[in-house]
Amino acid sequence: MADLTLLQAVNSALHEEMTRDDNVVVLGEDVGLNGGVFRATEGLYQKFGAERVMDTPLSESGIIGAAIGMAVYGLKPVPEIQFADFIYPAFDQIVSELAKMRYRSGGDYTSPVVIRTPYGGGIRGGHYHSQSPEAYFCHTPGLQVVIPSNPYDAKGLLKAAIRGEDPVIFMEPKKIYRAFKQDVPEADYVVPIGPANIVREGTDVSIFCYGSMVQVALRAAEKAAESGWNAEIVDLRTLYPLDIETILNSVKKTGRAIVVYEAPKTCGYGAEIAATIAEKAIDYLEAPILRVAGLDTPFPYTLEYVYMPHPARVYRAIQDVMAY
Amino acid sequence: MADLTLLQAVNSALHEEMTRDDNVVVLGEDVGLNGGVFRATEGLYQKFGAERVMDTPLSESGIIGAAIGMAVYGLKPVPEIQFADFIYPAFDQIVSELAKMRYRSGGDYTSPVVIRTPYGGGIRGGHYHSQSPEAYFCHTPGLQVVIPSNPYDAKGLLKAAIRGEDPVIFMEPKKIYRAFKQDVPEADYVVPIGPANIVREGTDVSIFCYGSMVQVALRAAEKAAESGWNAEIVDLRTLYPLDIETILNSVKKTGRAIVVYEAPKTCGYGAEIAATIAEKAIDYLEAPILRVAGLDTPFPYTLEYVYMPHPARVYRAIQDVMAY
Amino acid sequence: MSMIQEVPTMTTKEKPQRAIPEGLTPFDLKQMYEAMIMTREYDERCFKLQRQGRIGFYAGSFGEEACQIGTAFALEQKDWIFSSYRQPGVAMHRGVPLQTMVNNLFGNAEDIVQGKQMPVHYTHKAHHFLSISSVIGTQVIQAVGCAMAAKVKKDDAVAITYFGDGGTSSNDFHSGMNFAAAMKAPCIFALVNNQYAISIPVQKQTGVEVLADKAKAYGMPGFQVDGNDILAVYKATREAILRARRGEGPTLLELKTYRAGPHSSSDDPSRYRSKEETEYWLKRDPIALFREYLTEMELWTEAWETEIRENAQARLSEAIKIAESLPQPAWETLFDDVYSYVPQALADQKEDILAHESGLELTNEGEFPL
Amino acid sequence: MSMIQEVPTMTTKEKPQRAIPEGLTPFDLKQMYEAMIMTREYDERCFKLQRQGRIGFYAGSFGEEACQIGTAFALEQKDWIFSSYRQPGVAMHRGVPLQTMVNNLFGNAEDIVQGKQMPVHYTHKAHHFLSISSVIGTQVIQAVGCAMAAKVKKDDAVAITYFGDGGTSSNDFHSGMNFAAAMKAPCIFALVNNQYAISIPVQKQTGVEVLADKAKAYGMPGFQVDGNDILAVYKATREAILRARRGEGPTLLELKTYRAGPHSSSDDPSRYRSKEETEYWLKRDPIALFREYLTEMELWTEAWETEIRENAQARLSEAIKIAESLPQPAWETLFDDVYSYVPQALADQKEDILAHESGLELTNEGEFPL
Ligand SMILES: Cc1ncc(C[n+]2csc(CCOP(=O)(O)OP(=O)(O)O)c2C)c(N)n1
Ligand SMILES: Cc1ncc(C[n+]2csc(CCOP(=O)(O)OP(=O)(O)O)c2C)c(N)n1
Ligand SMILES: [Mg+2]
Ligand SMILES: [Mg+2]
Repeated sequence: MADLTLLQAVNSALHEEMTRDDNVVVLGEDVGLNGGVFRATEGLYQKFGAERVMDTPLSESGIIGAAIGMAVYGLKPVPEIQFADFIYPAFDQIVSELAKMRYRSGGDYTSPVVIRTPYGGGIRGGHYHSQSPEAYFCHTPGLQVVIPSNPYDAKGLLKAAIRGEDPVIFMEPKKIYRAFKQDVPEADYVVPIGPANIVREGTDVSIFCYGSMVQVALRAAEKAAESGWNAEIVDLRTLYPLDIETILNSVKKTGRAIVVYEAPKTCGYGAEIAATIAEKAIDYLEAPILRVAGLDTPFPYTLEYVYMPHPARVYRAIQDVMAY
Repeated sequence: MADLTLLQAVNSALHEEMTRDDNVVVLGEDVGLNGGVFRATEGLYQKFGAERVMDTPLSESGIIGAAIGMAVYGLKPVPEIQFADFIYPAFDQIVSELAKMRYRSGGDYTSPVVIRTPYGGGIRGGHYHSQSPEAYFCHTPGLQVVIPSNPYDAKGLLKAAIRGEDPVIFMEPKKIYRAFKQDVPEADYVVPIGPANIVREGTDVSIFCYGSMVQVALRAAEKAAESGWNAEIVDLRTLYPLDIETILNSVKKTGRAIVVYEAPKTCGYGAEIAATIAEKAIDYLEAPILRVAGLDTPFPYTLEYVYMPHPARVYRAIQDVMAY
Repeated sequence: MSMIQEVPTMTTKEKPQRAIPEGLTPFDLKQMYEAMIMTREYDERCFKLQRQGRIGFYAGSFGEEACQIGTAFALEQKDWIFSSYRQPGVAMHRGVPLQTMVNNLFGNAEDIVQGKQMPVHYTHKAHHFLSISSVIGTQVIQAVGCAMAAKVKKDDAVAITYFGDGGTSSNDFHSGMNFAAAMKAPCIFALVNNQYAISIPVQKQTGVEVLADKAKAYGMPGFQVDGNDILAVYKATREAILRARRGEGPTLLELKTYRAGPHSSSDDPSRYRSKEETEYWLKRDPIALFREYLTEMELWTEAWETEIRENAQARLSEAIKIAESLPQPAWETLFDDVYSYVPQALADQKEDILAHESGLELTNEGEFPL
Repeated sequence: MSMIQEVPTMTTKEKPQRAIPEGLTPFDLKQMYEAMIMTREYDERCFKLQRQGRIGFYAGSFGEEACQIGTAFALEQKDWIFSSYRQPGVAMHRGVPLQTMVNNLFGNAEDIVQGKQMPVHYTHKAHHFLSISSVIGTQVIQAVGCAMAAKVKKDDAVAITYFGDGGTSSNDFHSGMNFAAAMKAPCIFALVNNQYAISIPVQKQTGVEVLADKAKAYGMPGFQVDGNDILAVYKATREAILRARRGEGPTLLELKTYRAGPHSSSDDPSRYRSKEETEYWLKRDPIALFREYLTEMELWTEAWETEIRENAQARLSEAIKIAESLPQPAWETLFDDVYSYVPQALADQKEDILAHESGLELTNEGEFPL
C-alpha cells in the first residue's frame, strides 16, 4: 500500500495506464517538461517522451479537437484542461463533437477521450480558477461525468475511465488535491464508473454530494451526530450515469434528502437529484428536499468562504429537515 | 392591430427598436443583405445600412466577443446566432465574459447584449439544428434567459430585452416561427422580463412549459378536459430570473406538477422547476412531479417526432398524476 | 504574394497538348471524368428529390467537382478524410457505396446511422471517411489530431480535411493550422474557396486577398490552386501528400472555385448575388474544362459521355428506389449508440416510450428552413 | 519576410545621439523612465507581498516595462485599453490610481470590485481600462468590437489590446484579427511576445518564426518591434494609432521581449528554462537600455534615479499600508453586481445567509497553486 494524496493518486494512475497501454497519450498546456501546473503529469514526459506526453499550444479547443482525432485513429488520449474554468473555449468540441461522435456515426466511430480537469473553489482563485461546471456536461448526452472525492477513488476511477469505451469528463477537486493522504493499493485495481458510494451509513437524512463536498458533508454529519441525528452520506462519484437505485434506496430509508454542491444553485446538478427523488420517491419524503449550493453569482475572490457550502451550512440544512 | 407570425413579431420588434434608438445594432451571419436565414432581420439592412446591420465572418465567438466590446462602448448590440446549436463556439465569450462583465468590474462595465437565436426541434434538422441549450445558460449567473411562445410575447419580450440593462439569451422557438398568427398591437408595448403567464387556468394539475411546448401542453390540456381534468398551463416566458411565486401558487392550488421541455431530460431546465417545488411546496403535492422531456440522447433526424414531447405524452403524464 | 501552384491551367487561352500529370494514367483520367459526372448527376438528382419532398434537405456541390475528384484521386486508402457536407464526390470516389449515401438522405432503416443524422452527413469507417458534422470548422483540428496519431504510431497515413472559405473564420481552422504546423502533423488542408458562405462573399469573410496566404501565419506552405482545373488540383494535392509522407509537415491548399448552385435546398442566392456573376463562373464549369482536355487527348467521345451519364442515372435510380422502399428505423434504435451501453436514465425513457407509445400515430411536423 | 519596424534600436552597438521621436518632449522621456521605474518597483514589492503571504497571488511584468510604457504613451485618454494581467504599467500610466490597484491586490472593502476578482485583475472605467479577464485571448475580439463601435459612432477613439505569444493560439486572437481586418476596425493589436506561455516556449506555440507574420493571414500590416526598446515601441504604436485614426484599419505589433521573472507567484521557471537564457536577456533590460539613452541625452542623473525610486517606494508603502488596514468587503456585497437588480433566487440566498450565518467564524482554506 502507498500513502498518496489525491494528486499523487492521479499521477500514479497516469503512470500505470501509460505503462499498460502504448495507446494512452497525454496532451495539454504545460503537461510535459513542467509536469502540469499542479504536477499531475509529473514524470510522464521523462518516462514516456515527447511523442506521448505532448505540450500543446494554448488552445483548449485545439487540445480537445486534436484528442478527438487521435481517439478516432485509435489512440487513447487523456488531455488535461489546466482549470475547468478554461474548458469553455473547447465547449463546442466537447458538446458538438466528442459527445456525438458515436451517435452520429451509428457506433462506427468512437472518441473515448478522458478529459482531466481540476475544478472547484477553496484555493483563493476567484471566478476564473474556481468554477464547477459539471452540470453542463451532465446535460450533454454522450458524456460521462466522474468526480472523485478521495485518493483511492481518484486512482481507481481514472483507470476505469481510461480503460472505458466512452468519453469521460474527469473532474478533480483541486481544493483537496493535497489535503489528505490515503492508503492506495500497489496492485492494479479499478473503481467502476457508475456506482455511488455510501461513505457514512445513517438513518435520518440522506446527504448526496461529490468531490470536495464529501468532506464538508462528513463534518456536518459529525456535528449532527452530537444532536443525535444520524446522517447518511452518499458520495455520488459518477454524476452521469447516475446511480439512481442507491439514491432512491437511501431516501426511502431516511425519508429526508439534502444535496450539496459548490456550483451555482440554479440548474446545478443538485436540481437533477432533487427532481429524480421528487419523481420516484416522493411518498417516502418527510421533509422538503434541500439544496446546499453555491450562490447564483460568479465565484468571488475574497469572500469565497462565504460563497462555498461549509459544514455549518450543511448542518443548518440537516436541522431544517429534521425539525420539519 | 397587425396579424403577425412569431417571426414577423421578432422582425417588427427589431425594426421598431432600431428606429427608436440609434445605439441598437444587429450583427451576425447572413443578417444583412440576406435578411437572416430565417428572415428575422429582413429589411433592416435596407433601412438602417451596413454600419448598423453587420454581416460578419463565420465566427460565433467573434460575433459575441465583438458585441461585448460594442456594448462596453455604449452600443446596444443584438447579435443573431444562426442556430442555437452553433452557439457553442461562443460559449466562452458568453459564460466567461458576457455573464461576468458587470460582476468583475463592480458594476462599472456592463455588456447588456441581447443574443437572439432560434432553438428547438420539429423542423427536421437533426442534432445540429434542433437543440435546446437553455439549461446551460440558466446555470450561468449574470445571464437572463427568455423564451417566448407566441407572437405577442415575442415582440414585447424582445423589446424589453433590448431596453434592459442586463444580458439576455433570447431563444426563439423556430418550430412555431410561422405556425400561427396573432394580433399584435401597432402601438409600442413591452412584456416585462420576469413574470410567467398563466395561459390556461386550471385546478387539477399545473403544467409548466415554455416556447413551442406551450402549444403541446395546451393540446394535452384539451384532451384532459374531455376526461374532466382541468389543467393549468403556466408559460414561464422568462427562465432566469424565474417567477417562483407564480409557480408555487399554481402548485399550491392544483397539488400536481408536470414540467414539459424539449431538451434532454437529465439536468434540463425542468429539473430546476421540480427541485424548486420539492424545496418550497412539497406539502401541497398529491403526486410525484413529472418531467416530460427530450431523451438523454442527441437529437435524432428521422424519428424526431418520437423524441420530442408531444401532446399524447403530456396527456399520459396528466393521467399518471391524476391517477396517483 | 502567394505562391501560385505552377500547374498548366486549363483556363488558359492556348490549350497545348499536355503531358499527363505524374501519378496518373489515361485510364485514371477517364475515371476522374466519370467520377465528376457521377458527382454532378448525384447532385442534380438529389436536388430534385428534395424539391419533390422525397428527402428533407440537400446541399449540393455543383461546380466544385474538380476540387473533390482531384483531391480524392491523390489519396490512398490508408489515408483519412475529414470532410464537410459539400464533398459527396470524395465519399463516392473513395468507395463509400452509393446505396449507403442514398440511405442517409432518406434516413431509413438501412442507413448506417439509422436516421440519426441529417441528409448529406455521411460516415464510413471502412474507408476512413469520418462522420460529417454540420458545425463549420470542427473537423479541421480533428484531422490534425488524427494525423498526429498516425505520426505517434509511426504509420504512413496522412489526413486530409475539407472546409470552406467561411470555415477559415472558425476557431478550429485556427487551432488546426496552428497545431499542425507547430507539430509537423502530416495533414492536408483543402480549403474549398467557393467564394460564399451562404450569402457572405469571401471579401466580407476576411481582409486577406488570397486565402492561401493564411498559411503564412502558421509557418506552413500555402498554395492557391485553380479549383476548377482538376489536374491542377490533383497535382497540388499529390505534392502536399508526398511532402507530408516525407515527414515535412502540413500544407494549405486553397482550391479556388465557385459555388454555382444555392447554398442548400433552403437558400435563394438571387437575394445576394447577380446572375451575371454566376454565369461568368458557369463558363468555367470544371467538367466542361476537363472534357475539352480529354477531347484534346482523344480520351473523350460523345458516346462515352452518354454511356457514363446513363450509367450514373441508372445507378442513382436504383439506389433511390431501394432507399425509398425501406421503412423508417425502428423506434428502438433511438436509444442506441449514445454510449457503449444504455445508462439507467435512458433505459427508463426507452421502456416508457416503447411500452406506452408504440401504437400511436406520430408524425413529423415542420420543414427545414435552411 | 516580416516587415521590421525601422526604428533606431537602442541595442545597436553604436549609439549615436538620436533625435527624440516625434510626439515626445524631453519631459515626456523622463516621465516614461519614471513610469518604467514605478512599474518595476510595483512588481518587486508585489512579489514580496505575495511571498510574505500578505496577498494571495501575483503575476509580474519584470522585463516588459518598455512594452507597457512605450505603448501607453502613444495613447490618448479617449482611447480604450483591453489588456491582459501583465500590464500594470499601462494602468498606472493611464491614471488608474495606485490605491485602486493595490486595493485589488488585497481584495478589500475599498476595492472597486469588492474582492470579486483575483489580484492583478484591475478595472477602471474613467480611464477606459477594461476589467481584466484571466481567460487568455478573450479581450482581443472585445477590443475589436469596441473599435467597431467607435467607428459606428464616428468617434475618433481607437482601441488597443494586449495579449501574449500564448494568446496568439487562442480562438479570439483569430476572430479578433479577422473581424478587425475585414471591417477595418481602428484597433491596435499589441502582441507582447515574452517568449513563454508559462512553461511553453514560443517555438512550441507556433510554427511561424516571426509572430508579426501572423498579420499576413488577415490582410493586416504587422510589424516586429524590439520590445525592450521603449522608443521603438512608442514609435511603432504611434504610427499604428495614427493609421487607425485615419481610417486605414488595424495593425499588429509584435513587441519582442522576454518574461524575465516567473509566470506568476506560483511558477518555478527553473523547471523549464536555463539560467543562461534568462541572464542573456537580463543584459537587455529595457530600463537599463533606456537609462543609457537618457544619459547620452543628458536627461538622467544618479540623484534623479534615487529620487524617483524612493518616491515610487514611498507611494507603494503608503498605498499598501492603507489597503492592508482596510477590512474585507461586507458579506452583503457578494450579491451585488450580478445583475442590475437582485433576482428572487439570489435574494433568497442572500436573506438566508445574512440571517443565519453572520455570526459564524468562517475562514479561507487552501492556497492558490498557480
Ligand atoms: C459554427 C457554425 N455556424 C454557422 C453555421 C451555419 N452555416 C452552415 S453552412 C454555413 C456557411 C459555410 O460556408 P463555407 O465554410 O464557405 O462552406 P460552403 O458552404 O461554402 O461549402 C453556415 C454559416 C454552421 N453550420 N456552423
Ligand atoms: C483559456 C485559458 N487557458 C489557460 C489558461 C492558463 N494560463 C494562464 S496564463 C497562461 C499562459 C499565457 O501565456 P501568454 O499568452 O504568452 O501570456 P504571458 O503570461 O506570457 O504574458 C496560461 C496557459 C488561461 N488563463 N486561459
Ligand atoms: Mg464557401
Ligand atoms: Mg508569453
